[in-house]
Amino acid sequence: MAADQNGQRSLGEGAMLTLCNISAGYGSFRALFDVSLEVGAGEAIGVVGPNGAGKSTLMRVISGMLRASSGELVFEGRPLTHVPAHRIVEAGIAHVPEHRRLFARLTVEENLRIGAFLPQARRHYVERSEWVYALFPRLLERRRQLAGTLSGGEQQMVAIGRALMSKPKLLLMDEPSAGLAPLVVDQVFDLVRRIREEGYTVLIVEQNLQQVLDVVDRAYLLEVGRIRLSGLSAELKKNPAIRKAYIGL
Amino acid sequence: MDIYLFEAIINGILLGGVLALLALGLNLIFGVIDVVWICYAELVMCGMYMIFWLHSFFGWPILLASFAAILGVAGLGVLLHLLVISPILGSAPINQLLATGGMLFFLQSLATLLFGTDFRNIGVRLPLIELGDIFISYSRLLAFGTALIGAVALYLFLSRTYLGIAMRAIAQDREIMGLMGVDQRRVYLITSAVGGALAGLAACLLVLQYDVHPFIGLSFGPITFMICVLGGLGNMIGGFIAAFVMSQIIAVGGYYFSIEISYVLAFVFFIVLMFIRPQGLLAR
Amino acid sequence: MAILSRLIRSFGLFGFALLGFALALPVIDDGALAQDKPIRIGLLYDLSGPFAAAGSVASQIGAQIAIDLTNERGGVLGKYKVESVNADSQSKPDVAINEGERLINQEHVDVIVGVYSSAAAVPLASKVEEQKKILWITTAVATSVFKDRSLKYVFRAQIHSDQYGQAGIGFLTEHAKSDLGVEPKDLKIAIIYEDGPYGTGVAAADEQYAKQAGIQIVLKEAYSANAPDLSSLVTKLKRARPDVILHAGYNPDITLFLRQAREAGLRFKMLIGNGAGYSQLDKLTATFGTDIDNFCDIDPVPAQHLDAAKLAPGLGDLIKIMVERYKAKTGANDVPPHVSMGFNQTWILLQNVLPIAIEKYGGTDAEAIRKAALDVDIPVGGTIQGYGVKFFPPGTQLSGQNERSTPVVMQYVKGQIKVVWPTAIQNVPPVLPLPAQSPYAVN
Amino acid sequence: MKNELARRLGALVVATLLLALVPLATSDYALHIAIQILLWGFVYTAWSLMGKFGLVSLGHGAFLGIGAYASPLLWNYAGLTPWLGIPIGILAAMLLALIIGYPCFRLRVVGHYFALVTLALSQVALLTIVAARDITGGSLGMTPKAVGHSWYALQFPEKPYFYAIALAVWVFGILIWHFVDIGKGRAALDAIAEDEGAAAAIGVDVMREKLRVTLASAALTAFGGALLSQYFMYVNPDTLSGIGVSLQIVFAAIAGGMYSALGPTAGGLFTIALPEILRVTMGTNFVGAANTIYGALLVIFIIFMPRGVIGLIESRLAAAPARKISKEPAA
Repeated sequence: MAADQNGQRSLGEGAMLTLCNISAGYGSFRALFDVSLEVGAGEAIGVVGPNGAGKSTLMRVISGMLRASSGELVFEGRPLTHVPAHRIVEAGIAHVPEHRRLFARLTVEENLRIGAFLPQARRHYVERSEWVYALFPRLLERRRQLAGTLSGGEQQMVAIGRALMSKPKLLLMDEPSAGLAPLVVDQVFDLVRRIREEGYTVLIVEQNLQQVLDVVDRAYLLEVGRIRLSGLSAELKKNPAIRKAYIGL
Repeated sequence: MDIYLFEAIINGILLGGVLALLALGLNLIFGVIDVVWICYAELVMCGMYMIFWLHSFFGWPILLASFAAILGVAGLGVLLHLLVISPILGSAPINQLLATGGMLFFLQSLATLLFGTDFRNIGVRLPLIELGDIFISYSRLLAFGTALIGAVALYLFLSRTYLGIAMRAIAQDREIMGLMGVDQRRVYLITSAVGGALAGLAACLLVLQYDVHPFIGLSFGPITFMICVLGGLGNMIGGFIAAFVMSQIIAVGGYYFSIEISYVLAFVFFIVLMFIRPQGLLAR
Repeated sequence: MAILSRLIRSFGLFGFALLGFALALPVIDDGALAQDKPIRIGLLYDLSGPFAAAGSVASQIGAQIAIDLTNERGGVLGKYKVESVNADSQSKPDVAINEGERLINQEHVDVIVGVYSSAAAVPLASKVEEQKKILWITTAVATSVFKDRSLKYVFRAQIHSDQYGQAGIGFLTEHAKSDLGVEPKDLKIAIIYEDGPYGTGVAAADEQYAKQAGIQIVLKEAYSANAPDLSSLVTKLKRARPDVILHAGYNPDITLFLRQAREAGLRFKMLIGNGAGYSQLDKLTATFGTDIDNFCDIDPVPAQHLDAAKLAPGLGDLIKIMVERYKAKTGANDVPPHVSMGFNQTWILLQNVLPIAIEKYGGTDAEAIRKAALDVDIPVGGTIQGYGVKFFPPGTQLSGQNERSTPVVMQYVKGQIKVVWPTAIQNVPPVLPLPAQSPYAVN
Repeated sequence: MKNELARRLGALVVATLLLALVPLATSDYALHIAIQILLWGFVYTAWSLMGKFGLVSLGHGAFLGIGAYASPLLWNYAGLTPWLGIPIGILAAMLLALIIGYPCFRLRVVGHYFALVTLALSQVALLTIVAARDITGGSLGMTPKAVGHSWYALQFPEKPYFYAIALAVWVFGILIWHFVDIGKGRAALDAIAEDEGAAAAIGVDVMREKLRVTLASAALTAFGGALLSQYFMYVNPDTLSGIGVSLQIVFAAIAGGMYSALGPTAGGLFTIALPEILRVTMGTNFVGAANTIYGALLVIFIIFMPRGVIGLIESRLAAAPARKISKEPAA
């Protein structure tokens, strides 16, 4: 049901996640200014922008790692603005953090188990893990290996798999391609595509504009903490300003 | 082989059991919460007093009293966490160290105030085990066995349960635990309770071998501490091995030289090893 | 201006704190000086910390009973009331020094009575010498507190640690042949001791006297009173096979040692304790029951175990009062020797020294007390602990130490203490070696 | 920089003059406590030289012990005046600091592990002093041979003399603190405390800077120890060396505030005067009560004033004018 809404969404009521005038920062430093955006069920949305634009901060606000100083966050009609991170996961948002942040001294399997920590996820651990292993067969081979010993691409698989273990409704991905070799980057975007095909709603933050616009339906351009532009990815790809500044043409 | 040397080695192994048991809880707390409870031995003292009062004064059966003491010290662990540790989780490690150091002083004096300075004893005398010329202390054997069982149980808990894995994970990356749906405060509280319970368990076995008095912690505090560091703070297996290494140095060193020298040896060994393997015996 | 603001900002605070501290001090002062000048005595003992239960509190209670009793009888010479100021040295020498300073300079006491630990007695002796006040030691025993220090204002009617060795070895040489069946030169002893001043002092004396008597020392070893494990010491004792073990320790280590010795099957013909923990019979019995029957202990005698008929008239009643009051105050069964130490020494000061000081030397200032003390000459049997009092005069090696004090050897007989040596005043003849029913006896 | 130095010096001179008047106003007992506060304050200040750069040493009990034992030992056995004995003790402490510091810094033993290695060091020093009881008197402690009032033997039975010495030494300690605080090494040490690897990368000689401050700290600590034993005319392994003393030093410096010049001295007020006042006011009726309160206060201090008393007050005072300034542009 979610998958067939691809590309065409209607604004307003149907949005799964709504951010309204969110501002946030660290101490006296403000990283986000009145950011508003919407993610509809089944959509894949990109947030793009240069380094230091506040993309990761935005993700941290959504997943509850950072408190917004003002503004509102609504998920499936529930206000989630000042809810701690572990409750947000319960609500159905999983976050694949920047730099993957695996538990390096735990095995692959244990990393997946941590992902299924929530009681509702524990009950489905066996089927979920089988599903993740089916998605990433490489992980099945390496399940007893310490996560820290895997290659970058494999680690990204574990990070995504770990997030998927909680059976989220919305998957947040923070710079999944960062720090990976070009060949591996392609693989990672393949992964994103496959997850989309599985019917997940995805919000992805990327610097790598070219490739991310191939994957998502719509995107927002974030610069110095403010939303500059938004639109369907096809349109954005054609936007001369973006082409000049980010795609290098 | 020299029969007496053999006896010294056996004694060392048994002492190692006692020390390993003491190190278990302290190590768990450090591993998960990243705080060193300097007053850990004083919690053991509290447990010993609980058993003494419940058993000798209120006449509870020893097993029931022990069980109550384990629960009681677990409660103390939770209180310690809520009142002292959690307000300063973000402070410099040295401040955390000193806050629990202040608790050491507080608990010692409070025990003096409440119970006086008398030595208390539950008066239980355990049978002797005699194997030819070698004698084995029953209470030490009991402590040794419990340490082994405790270590295995803790190992299974940490490797098989969701909570246990979360405890190991939290030590590696605190910030993202929330993203896994883990409530960090809850895990800390449970860890403090388990650490406290392990201190209570140690109290049950120590009370069979030692008199209780407000300063009993002085006998065990420093050495337990060294063992945890030697094993690599938070490294359960390392701590277990370190307990036996240290106890062998003390027992065999004491046999060849004197108890005094054996402690100097143990500390010098500790310093040198810190230079060679600064992250502990089993550092990778 | 800038200097001023900076000053107020940081140094001002420091000044305020110092000022606050200075203001707090008068609160501490009892203001007792305004009264009718009673004789002020500071009682300085370890009321907290590890030494408290090892006899320090018992000594303090003994000393307090002596003061109360004197006041009930009208005071010194029947008219000068005694006022005591309590101080707690917390089992730490530095606290003892601070309390000594306070008693002398703030409380203006004439005499400091007390001191359990020899480590506290050493610096306190220097303090009072410097400030010319009297330190009247009731309990601390190390010989080195006095030896070669030509002290003038420090007195101790109590025994000193060399005498433990003298008594222990004297007792053994006397009974080696008759009871243990070996000549003294074939007797093998082991000396084990806690490594504090008390244990070290006693052990050195044991060694010295044993060498003089030609007794073989097969092991001499120290350990810390805090040691969590003594099993390697026990193993070494098993290997050395001594006939007799001489042990100087406090309470927790004695319990640990005896327990590990029993568990490791250590056997010997006799164990002789040297006061401190071994004189706390109630506590040892609570742990070991009858296992420790027939062990020996050297200490100044608990007065109640002496035959009152052999003491000067009136002392028997005094002992009864002391014992009753101690039991009433603490609910204890056994009255340890430390009570007698505290009581006896304080009693000597109040009844024998101060009267001379007042009548002959015109007051209770340090100089008068010092002269009076040197005048005291009590024959053997003249104090509740049996010994007489005559202090070594200035210029001698142990000046200030009582030359007539003696310890006794006691034996635990069915939970009771009996004096077994010196033979002249024994209650019962000693049981030697340990009888077969003892779990420690050589089979 | 010059201006700042002059201001600091001015404040110090005025404070010293004020403190110099204390003996006129108080009793010998208060003076006795004041001398201890100044001397311990000096030791705590010496510790904070290292501590504030993240070098948390729990081994200062060893340095203090060496300083405290060296001059009485030399005086009693060789008749050497403390004027020579104290420098020898200081050199010995510096040597030990080098022996322990060099491998620690070379092998990058930092944080918890540095604290614990040094902790073991103080225990080794304590055990060694006790074990060498034939010379040191073991746990009975030892007394320097008393000769009465003497500059040669550095012995003064009269308290005001020692008060003056203690005050002078304390001022010296504060001066050194300021010297390090505004000195050239400060930036390097700050960088090291922040991130050792990064500091090395920008050309800081990590080893040299760390060793320098460690040696200075150890030397001053040993000096303080020597004066303490000279004042008390008594040294005891438990009071002047070992783990207990090390913890006391760290505690005082942190509770007082190790980032301020006067913080460690305030810590001295806290660790010397407070237990004294508590013990005396509580009397002997509730044995243990004084220490229970003291222990609770220790914990409360650490929880609520992580930068120490002086640190808290300074930040309050600094915050007040800062607020005023920030309002101005808005108006």
